[in-house]
Amino acid sequence: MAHITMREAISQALWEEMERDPSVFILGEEVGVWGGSYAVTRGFYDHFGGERVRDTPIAEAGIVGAAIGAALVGERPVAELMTINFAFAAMDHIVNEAAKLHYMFAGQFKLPLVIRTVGGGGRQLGATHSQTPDAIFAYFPGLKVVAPGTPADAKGLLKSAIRSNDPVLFIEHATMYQVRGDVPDGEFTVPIGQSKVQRAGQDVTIVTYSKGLEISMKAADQLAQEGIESEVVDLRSLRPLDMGPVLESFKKTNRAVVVEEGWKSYGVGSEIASRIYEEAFDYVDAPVKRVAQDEVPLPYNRTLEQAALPQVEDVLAAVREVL
Amino acid sequence: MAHITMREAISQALWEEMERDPSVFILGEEVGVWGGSYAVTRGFYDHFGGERVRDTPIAEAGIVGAAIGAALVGERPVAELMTINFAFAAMDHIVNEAAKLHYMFAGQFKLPLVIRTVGGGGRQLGATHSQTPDAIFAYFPGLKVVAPGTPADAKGLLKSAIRSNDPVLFIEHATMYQVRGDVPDGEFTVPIGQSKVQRAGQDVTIVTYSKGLEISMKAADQLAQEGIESEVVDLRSLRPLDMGPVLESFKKTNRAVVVEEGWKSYGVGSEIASRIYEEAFDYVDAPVKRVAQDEVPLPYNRTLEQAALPQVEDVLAAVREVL
Amino acid sequence: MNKKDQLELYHQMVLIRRVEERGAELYQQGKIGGFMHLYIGQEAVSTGLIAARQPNDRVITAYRDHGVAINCGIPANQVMAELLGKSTGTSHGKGGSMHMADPGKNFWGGHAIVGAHLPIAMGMALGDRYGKRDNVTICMFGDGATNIGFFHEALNMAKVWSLPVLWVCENNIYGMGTSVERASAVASIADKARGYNMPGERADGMDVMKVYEAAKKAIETVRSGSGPYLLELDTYRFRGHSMGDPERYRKQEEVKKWEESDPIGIYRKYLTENKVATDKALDETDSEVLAEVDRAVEFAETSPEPPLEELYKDVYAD
Amino acid sequence: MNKKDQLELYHQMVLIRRVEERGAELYQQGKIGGFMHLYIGQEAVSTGLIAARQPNDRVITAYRDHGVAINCGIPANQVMAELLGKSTGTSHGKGGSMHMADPGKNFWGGHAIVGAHLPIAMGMALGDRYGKRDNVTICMFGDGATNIGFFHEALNMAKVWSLPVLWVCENNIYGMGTSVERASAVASIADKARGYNMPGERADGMDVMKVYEAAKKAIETVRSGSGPYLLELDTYRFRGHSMGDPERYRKQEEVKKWEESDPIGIYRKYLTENKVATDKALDETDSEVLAEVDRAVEFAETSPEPPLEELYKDVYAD
Ligand SMILES: Cc1ncc(C[n+]2csc(CCOP(=O)(O)OP(=O)(O)O)c2C)c(N)n1
Ligand SMILES: Cc1ncc(C[n+]2csc(CCOP(=O)(O)OP(=O)(O)O)c2C)c(N)n1
Ligand SMILES: [Mg+2]
Ligand SMILES: [Mg+2]
Repeated sequence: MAHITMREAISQALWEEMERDPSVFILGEEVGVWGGSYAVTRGFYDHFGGERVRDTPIAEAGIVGAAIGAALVGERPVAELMTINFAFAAMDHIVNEAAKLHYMFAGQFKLPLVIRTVGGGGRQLGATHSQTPDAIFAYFPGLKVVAPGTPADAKGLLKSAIRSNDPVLFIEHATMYQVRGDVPDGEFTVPIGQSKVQRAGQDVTIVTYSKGLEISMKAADQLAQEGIESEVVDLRSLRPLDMGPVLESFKKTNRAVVVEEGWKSYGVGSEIASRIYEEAFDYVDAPVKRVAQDEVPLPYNRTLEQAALPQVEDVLAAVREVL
Repeated sequence: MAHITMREAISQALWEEMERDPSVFILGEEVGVWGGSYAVTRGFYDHFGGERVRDTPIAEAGIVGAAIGAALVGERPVAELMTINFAFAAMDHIVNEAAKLHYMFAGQFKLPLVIRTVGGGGRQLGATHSQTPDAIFAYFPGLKVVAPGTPADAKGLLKSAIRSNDPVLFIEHATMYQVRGDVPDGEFTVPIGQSKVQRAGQDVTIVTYSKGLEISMKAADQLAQEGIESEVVDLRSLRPLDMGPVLESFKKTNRAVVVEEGWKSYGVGSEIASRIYEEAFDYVDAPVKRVAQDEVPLPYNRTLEQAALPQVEDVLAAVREVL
Repeated sequence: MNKKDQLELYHQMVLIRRVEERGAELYQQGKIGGFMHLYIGQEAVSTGLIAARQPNDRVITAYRDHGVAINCGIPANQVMAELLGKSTGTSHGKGGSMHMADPGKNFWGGHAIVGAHLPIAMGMALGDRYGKRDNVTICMFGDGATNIGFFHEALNMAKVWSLPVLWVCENNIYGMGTSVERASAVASIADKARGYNMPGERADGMDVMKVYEAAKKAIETVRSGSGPYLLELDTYRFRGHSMGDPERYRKQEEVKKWEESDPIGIYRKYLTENKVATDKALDETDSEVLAEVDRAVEFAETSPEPPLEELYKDVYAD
Repeated sequence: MNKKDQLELYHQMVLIRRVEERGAELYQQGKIGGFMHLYIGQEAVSTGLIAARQPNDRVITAYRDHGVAINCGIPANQVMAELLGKSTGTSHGKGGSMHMADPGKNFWGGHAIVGAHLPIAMGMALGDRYGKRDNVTICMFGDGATNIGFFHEALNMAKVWSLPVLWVCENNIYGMGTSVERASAVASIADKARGYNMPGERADGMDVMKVYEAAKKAIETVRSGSGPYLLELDTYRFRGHSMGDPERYRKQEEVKKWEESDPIGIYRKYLTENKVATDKALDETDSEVLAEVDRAVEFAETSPEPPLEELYKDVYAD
């Protein structure tokens, strides 16, 4: 068990899987010589070489298409899309090809591929470079969508994603690479599609994932000082979506707040809230609150950007409302 | 007032707007010589000529990009994407460019453009050609998303879309072109962003749009025979989303079913249900039910495809459950 | 090519023609739904092309895939069953006309998003190269597909990485109803190879022997390790783009003119003139094919519908 | 070009250089955030190019846009204010370094998605042609942008419709850290014009006069109605791709070598040798520019932050 950053945990998972399985290779923009625009693959090119850590032209559809093709013929590509904002340039290949080929041909094709990408705002990159559109990818059956909130989960889930025989969109958060946590050394996997209670409590259930977890845990700490014990449930995977721990917690607390960084409408919170009402209606004591991003394209100016993004204070306010 | 088909209503709106405003022109695949793959622009090419009814290469990003550019310099392009499944090939231009340029440059750019496209399953076109992903486009602030359920609304909303100074994604349904209804002749507009009660009732509120309206109205008729009066609220626009009529109805019926053709998770029903709980919590007598598509890519086989698509029976069952 | 193989090509071409003619009838009868794009008129292209591949060479194409499926060795039974959406079809009735495949026969589908399979084909070649397999990936697509961005990204990456892909453009003059000159900046698709610094050749796609020769040369060039290669084959579809095409974009004279160079007629003439076979022998093949197609229809019609469980199956592999 | 104009170009080039040097400092001080891509080393490209346009010609570029903004006539004040995210910036602080624009000066941005502005530029030209306006759209982009599908769709459509667009590729050898030869099938971007049957020219992008001449010729050719034209300009960025680039992909010797052909140095030599100006006069311009930049920083620093209402403004036009 080592106390390392999210970046180190992700690198470790990639490195170990490449050492373990020669069919695993990385491709993407600046993953090689540069070392990854978020430095996740630093040192990989020198160790594994250009065939296994392949720099690509700027061609997102080409990158995802290449990963799909290589997966079809039996390799295990890990494609990196520099940020999730560029995934729109590969949208057809992600949602129409990767997500559908296995089903459409009645299981004849296997697509053991991972698309690693980076989402999130808060870095003053402006409207086109700051999105957290995780929910729209989770909309598509056939695709698995994972978004870890801790270094341990990042390592364990990425290893599972690489070993999975299905296409997995693995979403990292641009502002969480420095987050530290205890991560088991070597072999360690976390199954895709299992939510997890990251903090136990009985007064209110906070359902969240990725960056939302960071905010929620901070809020939970502050609430604890006021004697309010929050149970924080981390979805970890948006598809398949595991409502088990959420409902279990909710049936205990009867109150819930969903925290996500993306926009509110048609977002993750909408889905979670709807399911809670559908599956735990008799336990509902107050409306489920959704804490999310203001519905505007994110501006460059730091003050405005932060005003639009969900903050710890927003979570505190939401919790106080549902209590 | 004429009793015409959805197809005729849409053609009429396009024709009248082109006659009214020379800056309006159409571009897309097969819109000209062919007459539109759904025959919506039949006769336009001969009347307006190839400059105003422009056939394009198969290049969706190019088509939407062309519309954005032409709009920036003051024209009013109406781009047609043959089906919404191909919109993924233009995803960046729809959600990253069209939806953001006005905001990102502080209002310096205007984007008076319409993207007409066709969604929906039920025609045995297989997984990549049968989607109803309306919700994921509605996710993006900056874009307006309209999806009419009646010929009159189709005409009125399309005219408003063409006159709007914002980018509008106008979603038609592949199986509704033959639907008939009364449509006012000539000048007639329906404001974007206003839901409408298409059928009055006091026992249950059915919230829906597009193809869902057709199914819901049929269900409402059958329920009426059992003495159950459903109020059917048609959203018509998914963004901006007008909850007013929905809440008003719900506060009267205290029960709601949301009917959409798209997949259930992260869909329109999730958003509507969450909002109802948030904004009318004290009026909730039963969990809001979501009727939607089974979460599988749609298969070719007719029986399987119909089994996956929401049917009148599913609406009836859902209504009975909430009553 | 020896006589036996030459006759087999004739058999395949006639089989494709008859399977599709019956398919068209069944479509009219409402037994086939969705989009169905007939290959009639273009049979020489995939027949000659696939005859030139090694068994380990992979083939991938667009939605106009019945002929390709048959050339790759998928029995008419399975093709017909898929058209009828039966559980015995190549894709258990879940894919339909546009989505036939059989990796076992190295046929990788049947893809309906124009141009989207080109980056995938490039990736298959990348995977094979990575896995040290020395096969070639043959990617077929239409003239209209060369105008979409996917084409550009795939051809550029294939060349940058010097991948073993043979790009085969079936130029049938139209992308739906839009002619090449109205959609493409260059009149000859082969010229697009220049922008990727790869060989670009053009051949007659109505003469199966010419296709075979051009394909042999191209495939072996690619196999030799010299990187990707673009081959344009001039052809024509005698039927509409898909069932129910109003065909406003072309004159019947044009169709007539092309029908004079019917690939089956051309090949039949070649076979008889070169004494590969007598008219009588070919007539026999024709009637054998008719019987084969009858059996395929019978098989398809009597095959079971996929069970409801099939709807929820194969969304994920694990 | 007359002396006055030639001196103005010198002024613009030095202004771009100094504005960005100060920008880099302010970035280090944390007063500028996000991504900032410096144009230092490439000043001759947009300066010579934009000097050759008519006022009604439109300019659109990628995120490396400070120089282009200044050449289009946006005051250093507004550029600096946008960098600092102030309400007095070109985009009220909502766009930042990558998103400057002023349609009034026919500068259409500042676009951060690689290649995405090419189809938009094509559309602007389509709109102008449709509206019977006889201006030219000048679209600038990097070498790396020529490998994405957007480039292909835009150039093909521009040629098919014979639109008045000048495609200008700033070949600075790298797309982030990936060199042209590692990312592009053809070594010279100008050669890509062949795939679209459009003229493709290449010129020295470090010599503003050569850029001006090449641009003049290109723009007038396009204006004459002969359709789109691709112009490749060889240049080099002296700084990293954006702030905080580890620069593992290039040797310092390479940077040094290119710095010897500093566009400002080359132009200064040209001006003095051709007696357009004395070193003394140019030194004066240099110090005037320093003062201008000081004022710009002062202006930006003292400008107000955008009010919170700005966050909710301009999501929609109506
Ligand atoms: C991305 C995308 N856009 C549009 C379509 C609709 N469409 C199907 S086939 C076709 C024409 C393709 O022409 P071509 O590539 O020449 O192939 P052909 O049909 O002639 O064999 C079009 C526009 C599609 N399937 N995918
Ligand atoms: C579609 C897309 N993919 C990736 C990126 C990340 N990115 C920003 S700039 C850049 C390199 C572009 O290189 P080039 O076009 O040569 O322009 P230069 O930076 O050299 O001026 C990349 C990969 C992006 N912004 N958009
Ligand atoms: Mg064609
Ligand atoms: Mg560059």
